[in-house]
Amino acid sequence: MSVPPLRLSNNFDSYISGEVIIHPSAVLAPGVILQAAVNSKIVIGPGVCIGMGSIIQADTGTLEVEAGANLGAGFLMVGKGKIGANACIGSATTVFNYSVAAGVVIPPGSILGDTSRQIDDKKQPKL
Amino acid sequence: MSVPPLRLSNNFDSYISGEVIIHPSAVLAPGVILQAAVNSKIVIGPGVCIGMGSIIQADTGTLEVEAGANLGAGFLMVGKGKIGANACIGSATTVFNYSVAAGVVIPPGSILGDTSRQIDDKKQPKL
Amino acid sequence: MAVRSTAAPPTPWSRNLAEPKIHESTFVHPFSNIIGDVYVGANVIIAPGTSIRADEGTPFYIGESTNIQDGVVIHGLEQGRVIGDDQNKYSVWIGENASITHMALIHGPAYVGENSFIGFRSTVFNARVGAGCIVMMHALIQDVEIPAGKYVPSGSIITNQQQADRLPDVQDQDEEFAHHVVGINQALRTGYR
Repeated sequence: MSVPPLRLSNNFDSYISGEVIIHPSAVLAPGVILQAAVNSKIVIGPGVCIGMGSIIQADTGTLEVEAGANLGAGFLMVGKGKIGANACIGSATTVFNYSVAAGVVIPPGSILGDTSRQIDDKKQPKL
Repeated sequence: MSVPPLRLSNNFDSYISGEVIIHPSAVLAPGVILQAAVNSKIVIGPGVCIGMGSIIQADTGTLEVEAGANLGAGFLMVGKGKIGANACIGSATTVFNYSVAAGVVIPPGSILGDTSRQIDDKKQPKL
Repeated sequence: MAVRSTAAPPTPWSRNLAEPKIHESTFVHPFSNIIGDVYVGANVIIAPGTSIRADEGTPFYIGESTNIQDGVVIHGLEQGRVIGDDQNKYSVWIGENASITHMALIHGPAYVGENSFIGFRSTVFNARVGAGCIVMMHALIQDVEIPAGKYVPSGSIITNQQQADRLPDVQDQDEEFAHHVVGINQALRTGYR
């Protein structure tokens, strides 16, 4: 698995649009983007820590990050779903229309909720 | 392992003392305490995210948190050591004179660097 | 909430760098960074958090109705060019009606054909991705030429031509999934216009 290197944003601002509710004790690193479409919302709970350059987009329904969850740098979440309390998500992970249970640990660079077609023979042959 | 519940600090100020170098793009949640003793220092790198109520104390030498690392709410680190780039540390974790490699994910409620005596039969008997 | 919110530092770029040419119908979100010799066609959407920097390899071409989602990075090496559909040389060519989804990295020399889809966090570097290809998530496409209409599953690492030639054709279900992903983004974009 390969993911592009995380880069430090040269834009330290965060960008938030739509109905996004962030608890005052949550913390957003630089370059975080939170976007909720019409008729959807994003809820960020107490003590949540959202890493540098993360992107969270809710399209339909509610996307919630529960108390104490820690989202590593370059986290991407699209669709709806929930990140359970105190879950810890490794950097450069992608979550697509999927939920993570409370307290769970996800390795860096993971893809969750990807239902696209897999091919058995996708590995590079040893040369 | 039982994790004490995170409690919301009623003091939202951060407290910083001694030689503490924080990159301008790093971000500290409310109630974070950073203390470096004489002859020691704390270095917080770019894009680092430090969760609510975390406490970091350097006593001898350098305690460094590298770029893009995420320290979950209620993180406690004492002594010297390094948290590697983009590492993701679950909430309520304790790190004592220990280093964490880059990109690693640590489950919430972990204890790292504890060299105290362990007892085999330390489980509480079922009543 | 604690948010770092200082003013962005000035982008370090040379004064003699060409200005981007952006069609008036195109939407460029202010929370994005686009510099140098970049041509952007009509009805393109450039989302927040994108970085399109033609400051080493140039020029870049982004075709009509293409969608550049949040967090995409487009950049090029100083050396190496691809031939665009207009037979000119480009560091990065992205054809019409393509979807470059969240956090993808298109690093020139690179060619992405019309109607193609590059999934979340995938990388295209020193490669050609033919028209109508679907590249899923977290894939790496490097040093190869992928024929038109091929499907690259999530997590693939395609770095030699034999692999590229063996890729399966796009099926209807793949197109549905890609449309679904792009559709989510469109739902958000409606607010922009």
